[in-house]
Amino acid sequence: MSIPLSWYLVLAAALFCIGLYGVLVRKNAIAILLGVELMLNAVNINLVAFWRYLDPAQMAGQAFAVIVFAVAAAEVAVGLALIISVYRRRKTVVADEIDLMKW
Amino acid sequence: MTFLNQHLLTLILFFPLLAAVIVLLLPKGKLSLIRWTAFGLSLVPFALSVYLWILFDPAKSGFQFEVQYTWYAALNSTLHLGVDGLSLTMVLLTTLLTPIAILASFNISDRLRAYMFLFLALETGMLGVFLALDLLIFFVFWEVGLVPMYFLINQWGSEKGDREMWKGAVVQARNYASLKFMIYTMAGSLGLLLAIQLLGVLFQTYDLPTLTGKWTALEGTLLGLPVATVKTVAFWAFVIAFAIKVPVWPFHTWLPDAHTEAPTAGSMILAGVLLKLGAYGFLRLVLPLYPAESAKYAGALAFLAVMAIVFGAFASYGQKDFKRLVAYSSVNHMGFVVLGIAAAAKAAGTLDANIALNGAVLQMFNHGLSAAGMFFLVGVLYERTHTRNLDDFGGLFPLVPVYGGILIFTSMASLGLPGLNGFVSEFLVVRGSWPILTVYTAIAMIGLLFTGAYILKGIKQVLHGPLNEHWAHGEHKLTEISPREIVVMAPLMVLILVIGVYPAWILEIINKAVMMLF
Amino acid sequence: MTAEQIFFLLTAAVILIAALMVVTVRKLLHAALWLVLVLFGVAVLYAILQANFLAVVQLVVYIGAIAILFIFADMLTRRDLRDRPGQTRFNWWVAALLGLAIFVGLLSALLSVPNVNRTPAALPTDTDLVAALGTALVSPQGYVLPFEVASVLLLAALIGAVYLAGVNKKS
Amino acid sequence: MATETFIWLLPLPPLLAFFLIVLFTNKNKALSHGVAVGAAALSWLGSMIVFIQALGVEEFGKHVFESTINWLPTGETWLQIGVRIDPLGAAVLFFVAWTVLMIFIYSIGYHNFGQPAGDHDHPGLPPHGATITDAHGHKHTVPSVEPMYSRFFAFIGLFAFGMYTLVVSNNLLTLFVGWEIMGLCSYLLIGFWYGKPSARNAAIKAFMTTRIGDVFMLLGIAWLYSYTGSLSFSEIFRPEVLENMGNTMAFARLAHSLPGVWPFLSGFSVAGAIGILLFIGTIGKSAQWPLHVWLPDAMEGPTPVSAMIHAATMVSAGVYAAIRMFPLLHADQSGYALTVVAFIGAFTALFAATIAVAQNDIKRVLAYSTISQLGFMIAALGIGAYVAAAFHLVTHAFFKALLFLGSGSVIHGMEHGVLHTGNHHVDPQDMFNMGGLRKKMPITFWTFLIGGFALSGFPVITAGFWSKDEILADAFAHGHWAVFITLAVAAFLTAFYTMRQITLTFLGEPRTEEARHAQETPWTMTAPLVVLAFFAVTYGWVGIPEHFPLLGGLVPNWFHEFVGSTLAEHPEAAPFSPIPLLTSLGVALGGLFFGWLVYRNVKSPAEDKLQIPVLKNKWYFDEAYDFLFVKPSYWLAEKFTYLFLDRGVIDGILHSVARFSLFLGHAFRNYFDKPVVNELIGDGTANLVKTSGQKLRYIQVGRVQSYMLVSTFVLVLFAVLYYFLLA
Amino acid sequence: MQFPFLSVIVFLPAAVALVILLYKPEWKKAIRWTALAAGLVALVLSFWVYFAYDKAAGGYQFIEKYDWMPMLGISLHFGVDGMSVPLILLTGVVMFTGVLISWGIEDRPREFFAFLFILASGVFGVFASLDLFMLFFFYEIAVFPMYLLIAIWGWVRTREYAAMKLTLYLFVGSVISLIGALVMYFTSGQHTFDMLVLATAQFTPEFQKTWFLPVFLGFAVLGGIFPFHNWSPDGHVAAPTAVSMFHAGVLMKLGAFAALRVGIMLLPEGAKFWSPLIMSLALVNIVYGAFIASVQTDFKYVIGFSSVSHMGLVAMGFATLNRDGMIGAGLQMFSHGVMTALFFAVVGMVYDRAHTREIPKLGGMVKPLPLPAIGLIVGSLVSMGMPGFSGFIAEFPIFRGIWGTERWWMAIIAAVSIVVTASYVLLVARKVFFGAMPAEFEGHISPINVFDKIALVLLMAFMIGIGLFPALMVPWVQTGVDRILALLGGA
Repeated sequence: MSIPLSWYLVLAAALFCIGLYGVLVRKNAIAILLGVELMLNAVNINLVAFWRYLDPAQMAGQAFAVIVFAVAAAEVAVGLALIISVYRRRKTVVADEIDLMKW
Repeated sequence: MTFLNQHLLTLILFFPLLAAVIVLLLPKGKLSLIRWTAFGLSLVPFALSVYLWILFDPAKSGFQFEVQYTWYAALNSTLHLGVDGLSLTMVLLTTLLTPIAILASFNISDRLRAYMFLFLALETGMLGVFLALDLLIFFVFWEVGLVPMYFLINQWGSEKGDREMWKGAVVQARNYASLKFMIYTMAGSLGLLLAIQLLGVLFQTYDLPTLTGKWTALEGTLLGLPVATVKTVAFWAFVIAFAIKVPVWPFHTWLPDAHTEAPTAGSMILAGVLLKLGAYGFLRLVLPLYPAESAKYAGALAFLAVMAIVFGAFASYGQKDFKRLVAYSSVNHMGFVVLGIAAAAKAAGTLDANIALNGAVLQMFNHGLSAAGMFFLVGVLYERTHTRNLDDFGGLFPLVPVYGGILIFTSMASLGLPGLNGFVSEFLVVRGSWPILTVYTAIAMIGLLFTGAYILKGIKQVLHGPLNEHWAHGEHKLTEISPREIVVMAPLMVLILVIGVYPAWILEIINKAVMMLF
Repeated sequence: MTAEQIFFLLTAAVILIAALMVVTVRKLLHAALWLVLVLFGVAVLYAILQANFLAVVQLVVYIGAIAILFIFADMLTRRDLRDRPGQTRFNWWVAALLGLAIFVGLLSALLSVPNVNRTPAALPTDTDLVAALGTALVSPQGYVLPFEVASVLLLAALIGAVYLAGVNKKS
Repeated sequence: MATETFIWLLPLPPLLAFFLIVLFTNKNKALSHGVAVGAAALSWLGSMIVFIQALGVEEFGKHVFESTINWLPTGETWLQIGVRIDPLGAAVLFFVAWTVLMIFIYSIGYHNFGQPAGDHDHPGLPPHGATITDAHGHKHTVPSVEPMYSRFFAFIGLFAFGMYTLVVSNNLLTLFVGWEIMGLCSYLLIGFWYGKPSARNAAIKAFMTTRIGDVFMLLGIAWLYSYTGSLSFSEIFRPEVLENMGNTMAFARLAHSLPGVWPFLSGFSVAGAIGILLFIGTIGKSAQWPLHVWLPDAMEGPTPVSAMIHAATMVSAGVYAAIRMFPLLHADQSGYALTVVAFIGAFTALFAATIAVAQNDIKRVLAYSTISQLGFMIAALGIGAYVAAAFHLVTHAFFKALLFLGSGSVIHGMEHGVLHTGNHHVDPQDMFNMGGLRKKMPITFWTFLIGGFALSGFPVITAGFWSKDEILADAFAHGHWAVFITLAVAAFLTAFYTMRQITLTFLGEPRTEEARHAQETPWTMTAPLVVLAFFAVTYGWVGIPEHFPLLGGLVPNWFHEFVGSTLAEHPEAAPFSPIPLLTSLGVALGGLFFGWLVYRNVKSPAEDKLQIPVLKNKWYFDEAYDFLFVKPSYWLAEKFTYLFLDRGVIDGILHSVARFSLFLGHAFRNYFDKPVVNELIGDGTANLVKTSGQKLRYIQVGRVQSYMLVSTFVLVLFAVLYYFLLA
Repeated sequence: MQFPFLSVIVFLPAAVALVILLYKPEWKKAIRWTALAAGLVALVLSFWVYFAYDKAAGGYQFIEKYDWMPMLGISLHFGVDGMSVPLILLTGVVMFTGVLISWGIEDRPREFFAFLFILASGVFGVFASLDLFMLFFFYEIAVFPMYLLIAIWGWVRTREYAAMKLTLYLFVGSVISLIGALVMYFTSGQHTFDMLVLATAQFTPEFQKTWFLPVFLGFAVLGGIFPFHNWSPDGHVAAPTAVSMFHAGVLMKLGAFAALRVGIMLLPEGAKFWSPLIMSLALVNIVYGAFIASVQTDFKYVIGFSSVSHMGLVAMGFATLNRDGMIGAGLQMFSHGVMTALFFAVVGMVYDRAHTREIPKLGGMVKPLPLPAIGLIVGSLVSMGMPGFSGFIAEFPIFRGIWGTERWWMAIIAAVSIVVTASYVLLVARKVFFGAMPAEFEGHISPINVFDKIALVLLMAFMIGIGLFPALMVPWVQTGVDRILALLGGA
């Protein structure tokens, strides 16, 4: 099979940037989280791709991918929980309005 | 016994310290116990040093009873002790005067243990200087001696009196005096300290005998300067350090203050021994280490010495304060010591130099006796009258005939009356320095003349003249000198007379040592 | 241009388009659904890369758990699932520009890597990859520590989530 | 025991007496004077034995008694001290022994031993007399015993020790020791009644004035010692040594450095210079001009003291030392040394005589006459009349002691009178209060008369005549006209004031009640007078020149032979010439006559024509010295040295150093540490951060995304930078 | 594998701190006694280490090494050499005495002792660790509690200011040197923070010259080097007694020590290159500090500035880069540590009773407080370099060291400080303890308790002991110095 490594990398890069864009522009907190998910996936793609192309005997790539899953899951869980609790108090999920930390 | 003989110096040196600790451990309230313990213990070093004197063999050259213990290996400095005639004489003087001084301070009752502790510690400090054959050790003891004296002065000194340093800066006199004494001496020793460090860096040893050879032989350049220059500077550093201690004019002004404010026994030791440290420094360090420089600058030294003699006498004559008068007399007398040293330095090796130095060393010893005596007598009077102002006395002779007799005797000793010790040494100094430093010696005679003037002034103001009725009766009635006080004076007077009549017994030892010095 | 290359490109295209939709569609619920698509695409990629286990995990965990979680969150927080007019913030183009810039930067970076166009290495035939992964994850020589840490993290997250989201009696 | 060792013992008894009295017997008067007199007697006995043995020795000048011991180790060698009795020594020893003993005895009476203690006597003041009630219950006042009786004997004991030491010593060092000890005793005894300010000051004056001399003498000794390496006479006076010293210039360098300046000074040879230095010591001790001022004041002391110290022994010791040093002075090639000596002596002789004329205090007159007589001796020495000087020394010692004791006896008598009348304003020493005492106190009168005539050189019978005549003869023979004339005049004045004294004191009628009630003194006082009077007459006969008309040759001129033999080369006795003889006859008799003539009926000072202020005030020397030396020196001592130099300058410098370091500390802290280091560097930066923070915080919108935006932007930025700059 | 002395010493205080934190705040007695016990153990252990250290062998001993982050080459690497072992002892002493002195603390003793012990842990760690990273790690641990201790328990008037100032200075300093350290890490190419390895890394002279200064100065800030000394007096004044003791006694040594370990031992060439500058700065410290101290009226400021002066001597000693100087500096670190600890202890005792530190307001304290008086006097003698006390033993070689360099004239200038110091310490001692006691203190001055006494006596014992028998400490330092000299190529 002959898919060059670069393709994966390019794809991952693109996906990452899109995710980043989402994170930067969306107002809705949940939407922001979505962006984060995209970025994480981009990372995972890279990890797995490198595992595959460099040294499949070394399980580092996959292992970390797994860990990223875990982290992602945790992040989502906590993030959403936060959002919900914030929503309970402020009746909004719009990031701009969650600005208590403002000076 | 063999142990004793082997560690004689160590014992003499450190026993007082041990005694000091013992005294410190005594119960607080028991004054007389403390006094007698201190006195008794202080007699031990004296006994030991007499024993040392007996064992000492004047014929042998070099140092005797040498002992050496490692002390500061990193700097290659060892606790190296030894005696020759010079140090032996001084050791004897020290160990003699300390018990006397302690006996003299039996009237002290305020913080007695601390007082006695300081006194005995002081003795160790002084002995250390005389016994040290290691430059660093010498310095160590040199400085250590200051501390007890500082506290003796500003804790047990006379409460009365202020001193205005400058507009608005008025301090209690004894604080002023003590601090002046301490700081002045320390500041003076700075140069010495630096020079010692330099020597140490150069030769990596502090052993005096070794050092002497190497240092005098040193040539070329040092610190980017010609060695001669460095040596000259170092020489003056040494000289100033010792000159302040002696004290030589114009470094003497700490002395009247310190003496005046110090407690009686303090003044006794101060005049009796501490001043000798300076002179001893000249003999033990300056002359051997800087023969060339000494010869070169002997003139200057002699000049200062003569100034000390003359102005010391003048200042003493100008006093209204009895103790201050005696204090200045020390300046005057120590001037002769320095004069002798200067002469010896100038013409090292000649017979004249030898005689001058004999005189100087003997003068050190003699002044130790007479000055201690004088200060004690002043103290006796002060203790009874609580004044030192000469105008407050007058015609006391009938009230205190014995005291008067003793006072006159001691005064005459310090006046240099032939037949008493002072004359012998002063004569030797004059004799020795006349051919070498004729003019200075001649000028010094003015001082000798005024020595008479102030001594007589003292006697006149205190004993003679119309009786000051204030002391004649009532609660102020002046009481005669007590037996204890007579016991204090007795050994001094005996020695004064003995040396005056037959000085050979001590001069033989000094003479040998002096001959080896060159 | 082999078949699987074409297949890869298709998948990639799907992923990217879906991703774009995720970050652009107005309705949040839709966005979540588009995300599911992206995740699915990624799973396919894993499959292509013969990381079968991961592919499965991708499906199960992401699509099965995370995505669903999102959808639930949407439901829970729906006051109006449609955001206020102007779904994106005023300076969206700045973000776009930055994103683009970074993309370019990354491209230039990774294309400069030597033989980036390499072909995949031969798989070790003898070993079972999944087993290997398993052992790697739990063997002391391997990644037991990070693995454990992750598990702890998950646990903590779980508790935290419960605590945060849980209705506290006071309020 | 060998005589040499025996000589060592001579000085000791009085010393022992001193210590015994001071330490033990000072409570018991009888014991004290017993010890003292006993000691004096012992020494006297010893001296006599030595003297007689000395007479027995052939060529005694060559084989003197001498023994030495090591005293001071100096380098390899020793400084030796020892005793020596040579002819001169023997002669001096003789009169010292006698006078000392006599005066010791006299003192017992003088201090009223056996009288009751005074009512309100006080140690340090002369006794005021005691009131006693006799059998009939009459109260009357009698002299009271001296409160410090024992102390007096202790002191004179010490003094005697000093004198003996000086006489027997064979070297300058021990001579100086004795010399100074006597100085001390003189001080103590002049100030014996220290309660009187006058006495106190007189004592100090005496000590200080003599000390001026002593200091120079010490220098002389030092120089001599360093030059010859020895101090014993036998060493110093070896001809070659003297030769050497006489020929080397003392101030060669000085003369070289400033040529032509002080030709006189630069002319001095070492011998001369040393001689002069030593001689200055004599000037002080023997109260020669210009250091004469102390002696008259010294009369404040008890009369025995005046007699012993200030007439017989101590002042004579000065002359003795000068005579000892004669070879040295003589060796001076330039001869300047002797000239100086001669000048001083002659001048003093005349000068003191002039003052003596105008004094009214009986003792002061004697004091000035002493100065004058010593001047005679010095002058004699100056003109090389070695023997004459020695001769006059001895005779003078006798008759002057006699005179003083006599005067003391007179005063004592007068005090009786004073006590009787109880009028203490009458000065028992003022001659104008006396008169006609010859009847009241005959022994005193006759002895005093002998003494007086001896002093004024009453021809033939008195010792004074012979000695003084010999001096004049020498002066004449060696052609020292100036000296001759001066001395002649002085001699005339001497006779004059002596007669004045005698007249005023003894002749005529009592001028006061006190004089009328004066009475003869106890035997303890009169006996010594008699003894001394004997010598005052006879001692002259041992030195009658051979060629003297009639008497010449009756008795050999023993003294000249004997003492002369002390010197290396035997001095020639002056050839006889009538002129000096006639002169001395003339001046002596003339003086006596005029003295009697003028004063036989002067009743009060007012009538005394010769009370010229200048003379009465001793040529204002005291005032001058006070103005020139005493006051300036005190100013120098207190104001200049102490207050200005020490307190002002030196301490000032020290204090300013202290101040400076304090100032430095303040400066560092307040002008650098706080503003610069602390505020600028330390808080400064902090504040900067703070303020900038306040400015920057407006970026903090609190929106997560804007933060991210910024961070991303920065990231890109860095990437770009990296790309374009580093990569 | 011998008993892990060092790690015990290092971690024991922290552990105890945690234990103490578990106590109820009310159990003050228990807290104190625990603290005391811990302090005692630490003291005993440090004594043990000190005397068990084999001078003959020299080098690093009691070495322990545990991987900490292998891939970054960070490891928990402990070991002491002649330079650090006296400091370990010093810390033990100061810690113990500090506990004794703060016996009377009533305000939240639990937290106080906890922080104090964390601080102690940090200090022990710095002295013991041979790993650059760990060194920093402990360094920060040591610095941080200072902030709290001062800010919470300090002198109300200035505590916030002082605490913040101190923290800022020290963090900035450490950051600067941290950068230097990281650069070393990367340039060495060894991928390890192990200083023993780094020491052999052969950095190029240029590199050393560039990076020595930041590293050295960064640490020296904590050593109170001019012109970054000002945090220290303010800190002293604000800090509570025990903290001042730690602060002056140990913390400042931390700076000097780290500067030596990291600066001089890892970058010898740089050290040689920069030693003139360092010496000059140190010279300023010495003289300037002394002069300023001489005019202070606040008891603590006096001692604060005297510390500046004395630490200047330490820096000077190191900067001479020769045997004498280094020995002196090593000794001075110990001597000064004990001395200032004593000083501050005494100040604290006086302040607690008189509630003022204004020297002119004090007087006559010797009657009620004899032992503190003696303590202060002994301290004064040490600080004026009086022979027979540790101060002389330490300062003398430093001066000798200066003489050994081309800049010998500095010795002459520096010597001035001796006299100035003498004058003001004597004056202070006299004004505070002697003379007439102001009326308002009459009868209000309670005597000190037994713990204070123990502390004072212990501290004095060290100063006098070493002063009389230099052999008690010099050989240790000497071995350390010899190693440094070896690194310096026998400079």
